[in-house]
Amino acid sequence: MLQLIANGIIFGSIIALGAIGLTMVYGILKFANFAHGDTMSLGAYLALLFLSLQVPFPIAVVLAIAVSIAVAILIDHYLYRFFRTTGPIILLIASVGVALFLRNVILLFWGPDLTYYSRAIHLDFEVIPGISMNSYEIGIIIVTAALIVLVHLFLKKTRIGKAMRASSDNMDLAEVVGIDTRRVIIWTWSVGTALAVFGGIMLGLENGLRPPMGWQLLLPLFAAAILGGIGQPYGAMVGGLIIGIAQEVSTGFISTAYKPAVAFIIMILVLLIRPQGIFGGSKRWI
Amino acid sequence: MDLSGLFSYFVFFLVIVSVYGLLSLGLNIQWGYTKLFNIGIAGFFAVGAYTSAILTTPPAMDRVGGFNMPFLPALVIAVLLSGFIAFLIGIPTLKLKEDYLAIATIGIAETIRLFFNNEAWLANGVRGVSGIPRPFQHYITFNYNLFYLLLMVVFVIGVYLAIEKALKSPWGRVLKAIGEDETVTQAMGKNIIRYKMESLVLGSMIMGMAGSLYAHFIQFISPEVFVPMSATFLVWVMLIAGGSGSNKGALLGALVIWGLWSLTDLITNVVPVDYAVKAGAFRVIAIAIFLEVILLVRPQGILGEKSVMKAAKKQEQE
Amino acid sequence: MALEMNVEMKNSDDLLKVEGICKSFGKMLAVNQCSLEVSKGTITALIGPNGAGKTTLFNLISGFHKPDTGKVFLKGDRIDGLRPDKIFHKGLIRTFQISRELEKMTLLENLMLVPGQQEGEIIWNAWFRPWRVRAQEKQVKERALETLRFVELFHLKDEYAGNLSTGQKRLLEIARTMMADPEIVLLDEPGAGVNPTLMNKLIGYIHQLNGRGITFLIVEHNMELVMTICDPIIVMNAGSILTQGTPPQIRNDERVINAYLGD
Amino acid sequence: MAILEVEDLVSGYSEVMILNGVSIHCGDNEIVSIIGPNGAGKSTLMKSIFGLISVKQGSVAFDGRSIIGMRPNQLVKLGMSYVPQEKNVFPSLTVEENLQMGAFIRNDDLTGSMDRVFELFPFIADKRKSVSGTLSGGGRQMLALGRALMLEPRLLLLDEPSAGLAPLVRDEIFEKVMEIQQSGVAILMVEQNAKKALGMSDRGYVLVMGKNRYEDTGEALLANPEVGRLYLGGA
Repeated sequence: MLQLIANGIIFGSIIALGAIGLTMVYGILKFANFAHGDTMSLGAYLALLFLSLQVPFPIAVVLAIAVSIAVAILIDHYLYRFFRTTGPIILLIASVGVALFLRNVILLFWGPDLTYYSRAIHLDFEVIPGISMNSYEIGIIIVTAALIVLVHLFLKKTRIGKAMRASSDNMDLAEVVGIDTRRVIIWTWSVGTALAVFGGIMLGLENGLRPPMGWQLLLPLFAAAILGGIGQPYGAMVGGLIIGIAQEVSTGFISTAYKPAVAFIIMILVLLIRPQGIFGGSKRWI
Repeated sequence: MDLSGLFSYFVFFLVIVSVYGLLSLGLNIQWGYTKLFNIGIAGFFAVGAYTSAILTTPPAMDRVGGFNMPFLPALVIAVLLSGFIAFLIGIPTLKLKEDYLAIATIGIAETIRLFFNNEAWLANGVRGVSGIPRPFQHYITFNYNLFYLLLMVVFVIGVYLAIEKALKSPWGRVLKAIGEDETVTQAMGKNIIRYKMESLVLGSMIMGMAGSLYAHFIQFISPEVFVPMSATFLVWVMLIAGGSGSNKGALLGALVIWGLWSLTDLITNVVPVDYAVKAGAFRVIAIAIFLEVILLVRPQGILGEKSVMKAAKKQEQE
Repeated sequence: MALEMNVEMKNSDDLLKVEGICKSFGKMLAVNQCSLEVSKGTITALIGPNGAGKTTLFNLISGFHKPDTGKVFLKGDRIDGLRPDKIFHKGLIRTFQISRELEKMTLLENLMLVPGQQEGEIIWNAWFRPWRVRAQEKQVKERALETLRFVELFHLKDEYAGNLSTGQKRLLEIARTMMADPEIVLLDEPGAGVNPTLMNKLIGYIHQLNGRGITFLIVEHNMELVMTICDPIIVMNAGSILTQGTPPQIRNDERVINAYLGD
Repeated sequence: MAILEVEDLVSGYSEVMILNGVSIHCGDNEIVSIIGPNGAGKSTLMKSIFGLISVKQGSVAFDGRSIIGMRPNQLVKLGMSYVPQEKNVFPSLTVEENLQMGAFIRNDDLTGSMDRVFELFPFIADKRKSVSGTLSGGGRQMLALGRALMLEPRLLLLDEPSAGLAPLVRDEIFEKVMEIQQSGVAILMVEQNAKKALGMSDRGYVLVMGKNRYEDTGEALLANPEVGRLYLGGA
């Protein structure tokens, strides 16, 4: 059981990173971005690409993030921008198209087979009695914790971070007080995408890479975002961990294949009982 | 390919177009009229197909089913079951914003697929169900596919006429009004939850019917068939390209998009096997770009109504 | 329960009665202990400065908001807490401050949508009793055409409602309320964005419909309209009812002028 | 000299014009009130000046320079701040963060301006770390005013600063507005509470049906019985 919870924290960290970006885009751009999972895959594969060019791992991560952000901003500029006035559903449909586009571009270049960043085998060892992990997994938890602290500092301490929270509260007022909302939108894509790429790379480290890896994560991502109250990054962090732990713990009782269904059922329960999410109720970011 | 080969390819092609035509018609009730955002088409399609498969196949040792049921009762049960599942999804989601219905429908579709994938006792899991009987096979002495095409045409025309009738009646008028402005429609005394539910259930029943008819034609189904790409996304592209809100547009969209899809498939078949996967990916990329271009350039589709007529503004009456 | 209501409503020909209704949004008390009566056959105005709570009161009466406390009676039946469509079927129809037409539907469709209990609104009947549906549709259509003729929009019957001018939308709104056969109509700023000529027309229609026995409750800023056709006038300020009276009384009431000018 | 000059302004939404030729001006360091019945176009006038509604005709000049077609983030740089009528704070941000957002375009140190705002509004100074969504209506209005002052503007546009406030709080807000003016800021204010507004203003305009009907000193307008009648349609 302890081990399952530990696994849940690992998986939950990855979900949390994805869900934060998803919920930020929802809060500021007001649409459910179905391409977010595939952005995670794109980042993971780009890191693979740079690694294959003999770039050291940390630099490969940075490059993957940079390229993914550029892609996200370009897509916003040439596609989503035109639908901002036509309402959230057209944006949603467009994002489904983008999701397929990204996934199949990955398929086109890297093929459908499972690949790994490295062939090296990392042995599990007992971290504390009853819980064993390998060094990657410890790294995932540490990096996620660090990123969450960074996101927190970014939103709380930086000018643009505060402007993002302000824009999520009230876009019109943000314009009135002189906030450059175009810059806010660019930053939203940047932060959301960067976190997604981290999540994608971690998923690749943990489970290897396959083109549909991000798409298959979409349901848990939405479940986490809804659980945390959509539009609220802190909610998404907690929601991600809850979903991750629930999915892993469920494997103690039912087939592992049903992990995504567990997320789905939690999501439906939340929608039935408390549609505004556990931290919802008001529009506050806690 | 000789002439008879071409002919049988064409018949096969049209049968699949009819299946998609049904899916597209079902979606048109939900999205085209009521603006219900269902992206779990694959789920209802799968329920229809699997219900028929389990009910009509001969008994089998390693799984449930094999009830040897005739075609028509199985079809009816498949349709009803699809509708029932839509009803269950509608309860928590129809009161909420449209995004939630979207997320819930894709959730149920994936869950259904996982279920059939993993529960081998039910429908053989990943290996799928084969040997689904073809209806009236013993009575047909001529080209069976041609017969099936005729059968499909009967179903498509029947469904088309039925929903055309319903949508052109006051019932359809209410759905259209809900799609435009729920608040006003409620102020006009309409119970909007009831109508949204009816729209969701009826549309999903047609999707279930499409699933059942597909299973009986192909005779083999596996969870692989019900992935979101081919079973949900393509249908959306069909409806949007054809023109949502128009039943003719829904059918035309099915023909055009499946035509393009098959054309790219022919190209895939020509290239060496090594490239087949890549060519497949290329097809999807092409369709995705096609969708975005339609959304940008002609959002109302080929046969769709223009959102607001360009008619000159009428002068204030003096 | 039913007995209690009968007692409460005895000896009163009030069509609509609001008793001690309250509604707050968060910390803001939008409507505070409002009570008012609208007698059958009147054209009652509800006026007051911006933010007085008039539209919120409309939403409370028509079922779009649920009151925190208080009761609403229509013909003696309690209607607070009912869904808007249920209240519609009890004979109350409302319009919206910004006209909300179904823009992608024609004028004719906009009107034909309104009547309740249409056979063809049940899908079963649309399929299996087409003749009954058709017969009724014919009636509804004739009525819709007649109504369009009444508000002089007949020539635009096949036009999309989205293409109408603001003034024409107001007329369509009046036409729509006529289609409902209501006992009472709640109009939310029918005069907004309407030019003077059209305004006279609008006033004429309200008068005529009132002559046919329809009661009106009107929120309006255009005092011209209010003072010419409304009696009594109810004045709201800061979420409560300030006073009630005839147009001359209201016009000369210092408290009303003060409410508008501030004190 | 007039810091703001509006000539023959025509503006509105798509086909409906709300303003049909409004001409007003506001001098350096003046308080000018715009009053009038509901639906006269007061808020529309504010939004048109601040570039939130596109102007169909006429001219708007700030400091002698045409500002038509400029976006809000350009206008704040010129020294004009606007406080909308409602939803004028960011509820999930703290008081301090709201003030920082007011100075978003500034890159220098904000402590001086912030101290001045807190000096003017001690009430919100005590709550600088609280989330502004928890403030009372009066507190939020003070915060909105303070936020607009963070840019040290030369002209402040206020859209019904007293809306929805209890009398005591309202009076306090008006006092603060006077103080702001005395510190050297010109103020153009739309107000529903005509008596209070005119009582404190140098000049006032009465807007009726999208046109300015009367223009006079605050006192003179207050004394004019016609103005009161206008509200009840006796024009």
